[in-house]
Amino acid sequence: TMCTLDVLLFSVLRQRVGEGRLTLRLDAPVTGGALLDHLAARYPAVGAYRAVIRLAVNEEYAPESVVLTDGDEVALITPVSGG
Amino acid sequence: TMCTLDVLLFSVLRQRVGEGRLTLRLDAPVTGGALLDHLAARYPAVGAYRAVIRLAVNEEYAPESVVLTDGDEVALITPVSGG
Amino acid sequence: MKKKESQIALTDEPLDVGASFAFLQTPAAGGIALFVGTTRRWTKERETVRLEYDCYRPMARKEMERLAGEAADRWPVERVVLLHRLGVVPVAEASVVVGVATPHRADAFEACRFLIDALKRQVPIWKREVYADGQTEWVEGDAPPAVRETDRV
Amino acid sequence: MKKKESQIALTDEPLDVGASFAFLQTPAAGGIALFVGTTRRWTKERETVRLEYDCYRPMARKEMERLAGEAADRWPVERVVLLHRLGVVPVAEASVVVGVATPHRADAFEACRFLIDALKRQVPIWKREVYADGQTEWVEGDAPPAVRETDRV
Repeated sequence: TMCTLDVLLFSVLRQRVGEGRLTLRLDAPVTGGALLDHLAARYPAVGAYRAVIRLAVNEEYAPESVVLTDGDEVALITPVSGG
Repeated sequence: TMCTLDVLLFSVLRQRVGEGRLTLRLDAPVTGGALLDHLAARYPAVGAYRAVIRLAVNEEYAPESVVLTDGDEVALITPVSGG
Repeated sequence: MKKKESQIALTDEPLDVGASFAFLQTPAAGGIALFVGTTRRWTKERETVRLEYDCYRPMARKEMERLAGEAADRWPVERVVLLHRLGVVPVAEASVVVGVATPHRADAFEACRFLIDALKRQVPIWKREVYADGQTEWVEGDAPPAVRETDRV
Repeated sequence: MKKKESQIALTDEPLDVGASFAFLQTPAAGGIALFVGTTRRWTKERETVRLEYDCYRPMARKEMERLAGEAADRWPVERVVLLHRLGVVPVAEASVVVGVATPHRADAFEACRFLIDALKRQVPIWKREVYADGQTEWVEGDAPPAVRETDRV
């Protein structure tokens, strides 16, 4: 079965990828780490930041071991710089 | 020779002594400590606070060893509580 | 924290520090600590003309609520303010206001410092420097946000 | 500190925190820390209706200037505010405002904390609690002010 994921990009990733939102269909089950590997292979910017990207699933931080579910919203969070 | 000193009282000392300013004529030379001893003997409130009173001479903190000069303004500073 | 005791917001408008202080005033407080981050013109030799803030709004809002709750668990917080401006913030203007009211001052300082440090590490907001020479640069934080284990693992 | 960079005052009027923040704003600052002391209603079981402040004004003013100068020697202070209200200060109103603007936030917090702690130890100001039952009590600080050696010794 397939799982559809909404991937959100911000800041330098949004700028370098050229999109703020990607919709992906991947074979289930898929972990957060597998999703990052998939994106890193397709987008050099994601690859460049791979080590410092953290995931948020449905607006909460989650480890790369998280198992994603159809319809999840996954944000790629590079080190934040608010304040 | 005599030396005239203006002594200023605040807060609890002003309240308990009943005056905010005392004018004293004492035999020179007189140190800050000697002035405090003199006042402690006359005013029980000064005696009660003797150990925690600090002196300011002409608007600056000074140790009890300070030698007072005719016309000096000497403030008796109990532990402060601003803020 | 109860709603009436906290004011947490992301906004595109200028921040009003006087209004934040007024919100923090309460008969229960003896000390109110405020931190305001402002756009600094110079970083070493480089001149900034403005900052631009990007944000993952719904999540940032939740993280700010969570941090305010954590502060209230750790310190006797009577009122808390956590505001972040987004979009363009010109030089000398405020991008963030953190305010805490507690009975005694040491707690106000500690909780306020905790909140700004945690906000700068955890809340999904990013700034871009726009320099006087026309170049721009996204600023990357010193360390990635901390990720807690979740029950989805 | 130069006059234009510091605002130091004793006043019988209410304090305006928004105006203090406006004074602290400068393109050179990235962080502004403010501390505001307010009259707290309850101390243990005892209800306060107002505080009354006594002060040795000319000396207090000098000590505040000296402390602001010491902060500027120890931290990269771009602007500093040190205000104390005297006379009656009702519950929830501000008696003291300390504000510091520095390039980075850690210095602003440290200098602000230093200034309020030093003010509460050194500046000749005293508060009297006026309780709901009509009693009054002069508050005594935890420790006497520190006395430096002078050349008059």
